[in-house]
Amino acid sequence: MSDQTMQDFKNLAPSNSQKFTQRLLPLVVFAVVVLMIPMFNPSSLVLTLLNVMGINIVFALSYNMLLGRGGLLSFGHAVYFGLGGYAAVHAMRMIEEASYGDGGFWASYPVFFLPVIGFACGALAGAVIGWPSCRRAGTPFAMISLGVAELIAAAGFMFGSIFGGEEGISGDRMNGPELFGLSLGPISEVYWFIAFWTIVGTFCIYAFTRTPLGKMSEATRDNPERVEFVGYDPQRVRYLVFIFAGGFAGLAGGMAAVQYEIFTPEAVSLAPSGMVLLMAYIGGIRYFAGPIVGAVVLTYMQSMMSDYSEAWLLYLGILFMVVVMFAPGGLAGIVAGLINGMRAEDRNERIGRWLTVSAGGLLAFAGLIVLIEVAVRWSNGYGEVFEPFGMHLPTASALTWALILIPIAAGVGLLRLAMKRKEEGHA
Amino acid sequence: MTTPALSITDLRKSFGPAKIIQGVNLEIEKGERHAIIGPNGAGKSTLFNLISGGYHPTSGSIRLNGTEIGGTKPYLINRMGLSRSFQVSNIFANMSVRENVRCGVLYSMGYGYSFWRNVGNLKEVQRKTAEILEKVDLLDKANLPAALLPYADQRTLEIAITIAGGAEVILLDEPTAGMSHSETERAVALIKQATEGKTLVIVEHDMGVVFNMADRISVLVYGEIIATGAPSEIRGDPRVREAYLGDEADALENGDAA
Amino acid sequence: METIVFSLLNGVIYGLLLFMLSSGLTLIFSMMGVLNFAHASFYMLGAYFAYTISDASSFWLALVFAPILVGLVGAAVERWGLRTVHVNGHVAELLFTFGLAYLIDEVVKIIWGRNAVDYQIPELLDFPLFELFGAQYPAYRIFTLFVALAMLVALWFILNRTRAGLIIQAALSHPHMVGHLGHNVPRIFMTVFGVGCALAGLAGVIGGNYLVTDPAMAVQMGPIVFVVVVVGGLGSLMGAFLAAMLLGLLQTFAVAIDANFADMFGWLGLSPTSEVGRISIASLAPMIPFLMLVLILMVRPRGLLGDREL
Amino acid sequence: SAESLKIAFIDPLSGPFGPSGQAGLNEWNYAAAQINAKGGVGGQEVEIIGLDNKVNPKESLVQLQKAIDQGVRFIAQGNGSSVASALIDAIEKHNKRNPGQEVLFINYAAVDPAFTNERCNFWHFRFDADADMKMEAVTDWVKGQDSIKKVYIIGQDYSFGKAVAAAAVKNLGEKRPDIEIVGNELHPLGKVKDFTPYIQKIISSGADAIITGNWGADMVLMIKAAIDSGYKGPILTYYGGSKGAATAMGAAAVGQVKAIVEHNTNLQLSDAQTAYVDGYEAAYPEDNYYYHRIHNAMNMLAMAADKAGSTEPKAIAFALEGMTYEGPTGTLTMREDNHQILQPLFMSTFSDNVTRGVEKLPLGWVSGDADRIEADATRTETTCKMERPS
Amino acid sequence: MLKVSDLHAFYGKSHVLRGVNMEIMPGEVIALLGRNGVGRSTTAKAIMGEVPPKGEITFKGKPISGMESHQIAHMGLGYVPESRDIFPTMTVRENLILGIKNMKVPGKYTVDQMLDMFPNLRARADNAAGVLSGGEKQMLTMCRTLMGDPELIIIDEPTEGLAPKIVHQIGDMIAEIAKTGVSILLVEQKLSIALRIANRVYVMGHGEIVWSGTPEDFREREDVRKEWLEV
Ligand SMILES: Nc1ncnc2c1ncn2[C@@H]1O[C@H](COP(=O)(O)OP(=O)(O)OP(=O)(O)O)[C@@H](O)[C@H]1O
Ligand SMILES: Nc1ncnc2c1ncn2[C@@H]1O[C@H](COP(=O)(O)OP(=O)(O)OP(=O)(O)O)[C@@H](O)[C@H]1O
Ligand SMILES: CC(C)C[C@H](N)C(=O)O
Ligand SMILES: [Mg+2]
Ligand SMILES: [Mg+2]
Repeated sequence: MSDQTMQDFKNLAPSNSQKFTQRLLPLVVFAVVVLMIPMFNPSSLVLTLLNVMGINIVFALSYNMLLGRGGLLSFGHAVYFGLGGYAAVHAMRMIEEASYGDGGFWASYPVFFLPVIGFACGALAGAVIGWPSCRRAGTPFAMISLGVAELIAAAGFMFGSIFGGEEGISGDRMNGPELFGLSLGPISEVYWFIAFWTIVGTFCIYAFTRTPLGKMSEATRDNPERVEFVGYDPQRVRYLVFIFAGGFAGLAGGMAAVQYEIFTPEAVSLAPSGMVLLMAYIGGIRYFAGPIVGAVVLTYMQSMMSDYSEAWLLYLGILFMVVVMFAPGGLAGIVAGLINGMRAEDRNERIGRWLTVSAGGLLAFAGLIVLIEVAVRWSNGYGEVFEPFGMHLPTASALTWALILIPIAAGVGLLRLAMKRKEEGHA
Repeated sequence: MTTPALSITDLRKSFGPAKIIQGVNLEIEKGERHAIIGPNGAGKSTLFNLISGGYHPTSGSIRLNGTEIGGTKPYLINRMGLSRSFQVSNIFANMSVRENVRCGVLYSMGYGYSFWRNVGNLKEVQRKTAEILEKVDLLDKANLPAALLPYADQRTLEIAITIAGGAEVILLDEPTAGMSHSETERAVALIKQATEGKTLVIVEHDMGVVFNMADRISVLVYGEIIATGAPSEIRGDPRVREAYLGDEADALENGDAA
Repeated sequence: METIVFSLLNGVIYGLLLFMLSSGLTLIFSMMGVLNFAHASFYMLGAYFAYTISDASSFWLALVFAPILVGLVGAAVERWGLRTVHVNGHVAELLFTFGLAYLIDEVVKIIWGRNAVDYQIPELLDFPLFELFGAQYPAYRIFTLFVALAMLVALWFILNRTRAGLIIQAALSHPHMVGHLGHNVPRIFMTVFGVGCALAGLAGVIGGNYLVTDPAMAVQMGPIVFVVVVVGGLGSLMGAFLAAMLLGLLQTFAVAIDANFADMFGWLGLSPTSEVGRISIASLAPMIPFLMLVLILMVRPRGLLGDREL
Repeated sequence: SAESLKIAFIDPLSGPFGPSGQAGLNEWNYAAAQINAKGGVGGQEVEIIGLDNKVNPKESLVQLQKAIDQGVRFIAQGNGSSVASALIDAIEKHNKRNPGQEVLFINYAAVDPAFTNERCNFWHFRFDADADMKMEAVTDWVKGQDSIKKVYIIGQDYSFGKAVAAAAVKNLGEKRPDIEIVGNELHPLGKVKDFTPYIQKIISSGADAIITGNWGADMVLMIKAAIDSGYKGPILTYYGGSKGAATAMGAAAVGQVKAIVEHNTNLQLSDAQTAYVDGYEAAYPEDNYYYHRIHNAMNMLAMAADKAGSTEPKAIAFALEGMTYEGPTGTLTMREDNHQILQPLFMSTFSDNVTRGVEKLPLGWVSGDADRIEADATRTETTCKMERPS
Repeated sequence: MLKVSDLHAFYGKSHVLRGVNMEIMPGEVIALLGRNGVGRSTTAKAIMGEVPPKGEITFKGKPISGMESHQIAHMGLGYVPESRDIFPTMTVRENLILGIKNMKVPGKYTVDQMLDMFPNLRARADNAAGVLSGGEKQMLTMCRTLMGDPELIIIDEPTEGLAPKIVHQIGDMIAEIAKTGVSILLVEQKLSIALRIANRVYVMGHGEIVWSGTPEDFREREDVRKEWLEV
C-alpha cells in the first residue's frame, strides 16, 4: 500500500481536535455540569429529582444499546433494572446483617459499590434470558421480551424471599464501610454517589459504542443477513449486546436501590419498561445523547409536572405520538436538525419555517392545554375551575371555548402553511 | 495436483417438490476465474446460496479447500475464507462507506466480538480499510452514508465488502447488473484487479463481461451443468446456444456484445 | 367432578371473551402487519361507550352503536395518525399505537373518572339460567357465548370472501405498485383498522359488564391479547380461536385446582413448607399466558395455526 | 403561627383501590375542616395533601420523600399494610438521619398486627383495631353459631391477608375445634376481575361460612360473584362496608353479610354526632360516613397538640402515648406500650331495616346491643419493645 | 391517447426532467431511448404520479397529474416498473389476482388463460413469487398488469438482468401484447428490441426529448445514436 493512501485515509478520519470536540468534550461538559450542581445549594427536592434523573439516564442509555444501536425493541428492559436493583437491595441487607453480626465479606463491602452487584446480576439475567430471546430480532424479539417481563413480574409475587411480595424488599443504605467520607444518609451525599455512577455508566456505554462489538451491533441492526457473510453470527452479536444492556440496566437498578432503599415487584413489570422506551424514543434513539435528554425531560415530567397537572400522562402520550409522527429523530434529532440547518445555505428560509412551525405548534398546544385542563377539572366534579394567569375558565364559558378552538385552529393553520412551504422549497 | 479451491459433487437442492439444483458437479482450481451462466431461474443464485451457507443442501457435498462445508453456517464458511456478494445490493445502508468496509474487515483481523478495544485505535483495521477503499476507488466517498451512494457505487461497495475480509475464494452474483457500459467496464477492471491471485466465481448475464473475464465457464440449465469449458468451447457449444445464448451467440462472434 | 364442569364452562366462556378481544387484532395484525398496542384500549372504549349509551338508553342500542363508534374512532386514528407513520415501518407503527394506548387511557380517565363505572348487565339477561351443583349460572355468560360464536362465523366469512386481505398484504411490500394496479390502498387500510377496532369495541360491550369497566382494563388485557394472537398464529382466525380457548381453559383450571407444588412434586422431595413447595397451582394462573407466549415463540414461531412467521 | 399544619395523605387515589383511598381523603378533609372550625390543631390550620400511591410501597416512598421535601411532618395512610410497612421503615430512617425534622405516621387502617408487636415503632400510631383484635370478635360470633361446620378463608395475598388467615385458623382452632377449614386461599391483590371460579370452588367445598379480609375492588367483586352464584351462607368480613359493596350485594345479601367495624351510622348517635355525619354526607354526596377512626385520629391529634403545647411531631407523639379520648362510641385509649388504639368494636350486619342507608339504597349496616365489644375487651398481648427517642 | 407537455420533475433540489414533450396515439408502441440516468424512468414515474410532476399530462383527454395512483390506474393506464415489485410472499396466482381491478367485471383474461399463455409461470403458479428467478419475475409483472385490462402500458426496462434468450422472449411478448390493441410506452436500452417492436422512437438526453422519429429514420441517424446513446 502506498503512503499516499495512508495519507488520504488519515485526512478522512476525524482529526484529533475533531475527535476531542465531538466525542470527549460532550462527556467532559456533562461531567462538569454534574459536578458543579451542588455548588448552587439545591434543595432536597431538587436533589431527589437529580438523583432520579441520574438513575434514569443510565437506564435509558442501557435501553438504547438495544433499541437504538441494536435495533431490538424490548418491552421488558425493566426486568434487568429490577433484578439488578433487587440484588443490590439484598446485598444491602447482607451488609447490614454482617455489620451487626459476625462480619465477613459483606461487612467490608461498601454500599457505594452496590451498583457493581446490580451490574453483575443484570448481566447474568441478560445472559440467561437473552439466550432464548436473542435468536430472532424484530417482532418475535419484542414479543418474547413482553412475555418474559410479564412472567418475571408474576413470579415477583410468588417468590417472597426474593421479591418480597406486595411489600417488596427494603434495606438501609447507612451500613458497611464508608467511602469518600460519604455516609450516604442525607440526600446530598447520595447525590455524589449517583453522580459518580451516572458518569461511569455514561462513559462506559459510550465506550461500548466504539468497540468492534458495538459497531457490529449496529451492522446487525441494519442488515443481519449480510453480517453473516462477513464472519459474524448475528445471534451471538445480539446476545452479547443484550447481556451488556442487561448489565447497565442492572447498574441503574443498583443506583436506584441505594436511592430508594426499597424494591417492589412492580419494578420489573411492563410499566417501567414502557417508560424507559418512551424516554429513549422521545429523546432520540439515533443519537447517543438522545436517551439522556429523554431521561431528563421525562423524569422532570414524572416528578414535577404530575404536581401541576393530573393529566401529565396524557401530555406524555401526546408528546410521544407527536415525536413518532413528526420527529422520529426525537428531541435530540430536532436539536441536531436545528444545528445543521443553521449551517445550511438556505438558512433564512429554514429559520422562517421553524418560526412558523414553533408558533403553530405552540398555539395548538396552548389550545390543547386549555382543553385538557378544563376537561380534567370538569371530570373531577369538585367544581374546581382552571385559572391560568388569573383568567377564569369554567366549562360553560364562551371564553373557554374560544381559548381552546382559536389557538388550535390557528396553530394547525400555521403548521400546514409551513408544511406547504417546505414542499415548495423542495421543488 | 493440489486440492481444488472448491469442489462440488452431486449437489442437490429442492424446495418442497421443486428440484432446483439437480446434481451439480464442479471443480474450481485455486486462482481460477470461473463464470457460471445460464438462463434465468436456472439456479445460479441458489447454487451460490448453497456454497456460501445461505441454504442447506438437500444432498451432495461441497468442499472448500478439501473441507466439507455443505450446510455449515454462513459466518463459519466466511471465516474459512469464502466470501460472496449479492445479486441485489446488500449493504449496511445506515453506515458510512468506510464503516461498511470496516465491517467486512473486522473479523478477519481477529477483532471478532471484542468489547474492550476502541475501533478508532485499531491501526491495522484502518489501514486495511483504506487499502480496500483505494482498490475500489471509493476513497473519496468514504464518509458518505452508503444509502446515498449512486447505484453503481453501491454495487462497487457490495464488492468491496465482499473482498474486505481477504477471503481466498470469492463469489460474485451479477456484480454489474444494472450498470451502464462505462460503469460495467470500470467494474470489470476493478474486479480483475481486486481479485488478483484469488479464486473467483462469478454469475453474469453480460456476455461481454463473462467472455472477457473467465478462464472457464460453466453453463447451468434447470439445475444441471450442461457444459463446462474454456470460453471458446462454450461459445461454440450447440446446447449452450440452444439453451441460453440464442441469437446472441452470433453477436458475440461478431465481437459486439449486447 | 363439579370442579371440572364449572371450570370447563367458565374456561370456555373466558376463552370466548379472549377470542372476541383478539379477533380484531388478528385481523389488523395479519392484514396490515400492525401490532396494535392500543387494541385493548379500544376494547376499553367499547365498554365505556356501552356504559354511557346504555345509561342513556338501553344495552341493546349500546350493543349496536358502541362498536360502530369505536370503529369510527379507529378509522380516524388510522386516517390522521397511523397513515403518517406507516412509511417509517412497523416499529414506528407499533410505537405509535403504544403512545395511543397511553393517550386513550388518560382520556378515558378524564371523561369517565379514575375509578370503575357502574356498567351493569342488562336486566333482561340478569337472571340465573340454571343451577349446577348448588351454584347458579348467570344467563349473561351464555349470552356471551352466542355473541362470540356469531362473531367467529362473521369474521371467517369476511376473511375468506374478500380480496382486501391480499391487497393489504401486497401493499405491505410495495404500496405504490398496489396503487398502480388500481387499488385504493389507504381506504382499505382505514377500513380494516376501523373494523378491527370495532370488533375490539364489541368485546368491550360484552366484557365490560361481564368483568369490570375501569381505566385499568386495557392495561390488564393488553398483553394477553398479544398472547392469543401470537400463540394462535399470524393470519389465522382459527388459531386465535384455539389459543383463546386454550388460555381460557388453562387459566380457569389452574384457579380451580387446589394443590401446590409440594403436592405435585412431593415425590421429588419438595417440602410443603419450603417456599417453592408452597406455591399453589392457582397462583400460577396469571403466568400461564406468558409462559405459553415465550415457549411458542421459541419452539414454533409461526404459532399454532399460523401460515407464516411473525 | 400562620403556617398551616400539613398532613400528607398517601393512599391510592386511582385504580382498583381508588374508591377506598378517595373516601379516606374526603373524610380527612372533612375532619380537617371541622377541626379548623374549632381553631385547628395547636392553633394551626390543618391542610390535607392527597398523594396517590397506587397501593405501591415504592411509589409511596417517592411521595413520602416529596412530602418531606415540601416540609410536611405528618403522614396519614391506611390502605394497605404493605405500604404502611414501607412507610414505617422509611420514616424511622428519615427520623434517625434528620434529627429535628421528625415525621409522624398516623395509621388509620393498615392493620397488620406486626406493626404494634415485633415491628412496633415510636413514630407510628394506629387508630384502627388490628387484624387479631378484629378476628377475636369475628370468631366469638362464630362460636355461637352451631350450624357452622365448615369455613372457607379467602384473602388477598399480602401481609394483611395472611394475618387474617392466620388469626382465623388460630382462633377457630381454640374456640371451635370442631369446625373444618375447607379452604384457605390467597389471591393476588387487586388483580382478579372475575371471582366466579373462586366462589364456585367455595360452593363445591360445601362451606357454611366465608371469612375474608378483602377490601376495595377485591371485596366488591368477590361479594358480587358470591351473590350472583347464589351462595347462601354467612360471609364474615372486615370490610363489607367497602364502597360499592352494598350496591353489588343488593337486598339478596341482607342478614348474610357481616362486618367488624368501629362504627356504623345506625348506632345510637348523639345529636352532635348526627349533625357531624349529616354534614359529611352533605359535603360528599357520593360518599357515606365510614372511617370514623379518621375523625377520632384528628381529634386526638388536636388534644395531643394542646397537651404538648406544640405541633412538633416528637412532642405530639409523647403526648399521644397513653392518651384517652371520649369519642361518640365510648372511651378510646392509645396504648402507651405499642401505640395501638383501644376502642369499642361492633359486629354489624347488612340489613334492610335501617334508618340510614348507604349508597343511596334502603340498605345499610346495623348492630344490636349484643354486638358491641367494649374497648377493654379488645386488648391483646403485645410483644412490642418500644424504643423511644430521648 | 397520452399527451405530455412541458413536464418537469425534481428529486429534492435536482432538476431531473426539464420540459419533456411527447404524445402517444392509440395502438402505438413507442420506445423511449436514452443513456443511463437521463431521466427515462423518472418520466414514467412522473406520469404515474410516483414522482410529483410539474407540467401537463393528459390521458384520453383528461388531465391526470395530481391524481391518486389508483385513480390513474382505473383510467386504463398500466405500469410495469423497473423494480418489478412483485409481491414476494404471495403466490404467482395471487399476484395475478391482484392485477384485477374490479372482481365484478370480467376482464379480457382470466388467471388460467394467462397461465396457459406462459407455461413457465404455470409451473410456479402456487409458489411464493419471491423465489422466482429474475426472468420469471419480469413475466409475472407484465402479466399482472395485463390482468387489469389497461389501454396503455408503460414498461420500464423489461429486459434488465435477463439471460440473452429470455430477452428475446420478452421482446416477443411485448410485440404480442401490442397486437391486442394495447398502446405501449417502452423504456428500453437494448436497441435490438426497441427497434424491432416500436412504431416510433423518442430519444432522451438531459431530461429532454432530443430526437423523435420512426425506427427506420433512427437507423439512418448514426449521429443521434453517437451523440445521445453511446458512451
Ligand atoms: N427459497 C425458495 N423456495 C422455492 N423456490 C425457490 C427458492 N429459491 C429459489 N427458488 C426457485 O429456484 C429457481 C432458481 O432460482 P435462482 O434465483 O437460483 O435463479 P438464477 O439462476 O439466479 O436466476 P437469475 O439469473 O434470474 O437471477 C427459480 O425458479 C426460483 O423460483
Ligand atoms: N430517488 C431518487 N433520488 C434522487 N435522485 C434520483 C432518484 N432516482 C433517480 N435519481 C436521479 O435522477 C436521474 C434520472 O434518473 P432515472 O432513473 O430517471 O434515469 P434513467 O434514465 O431511467 O436511467 P437508468 O438507466 O439508471 O434507469 C439520475 O441522475 C438519478 O441519479
Ligand atoms: C384499608 C384497609 C382495608 C387496609 C388493610 N386493612 C390492610 O391492612 O392492608
Ligand atoms: Mg440470480
Ligand atoms: Mg431507468
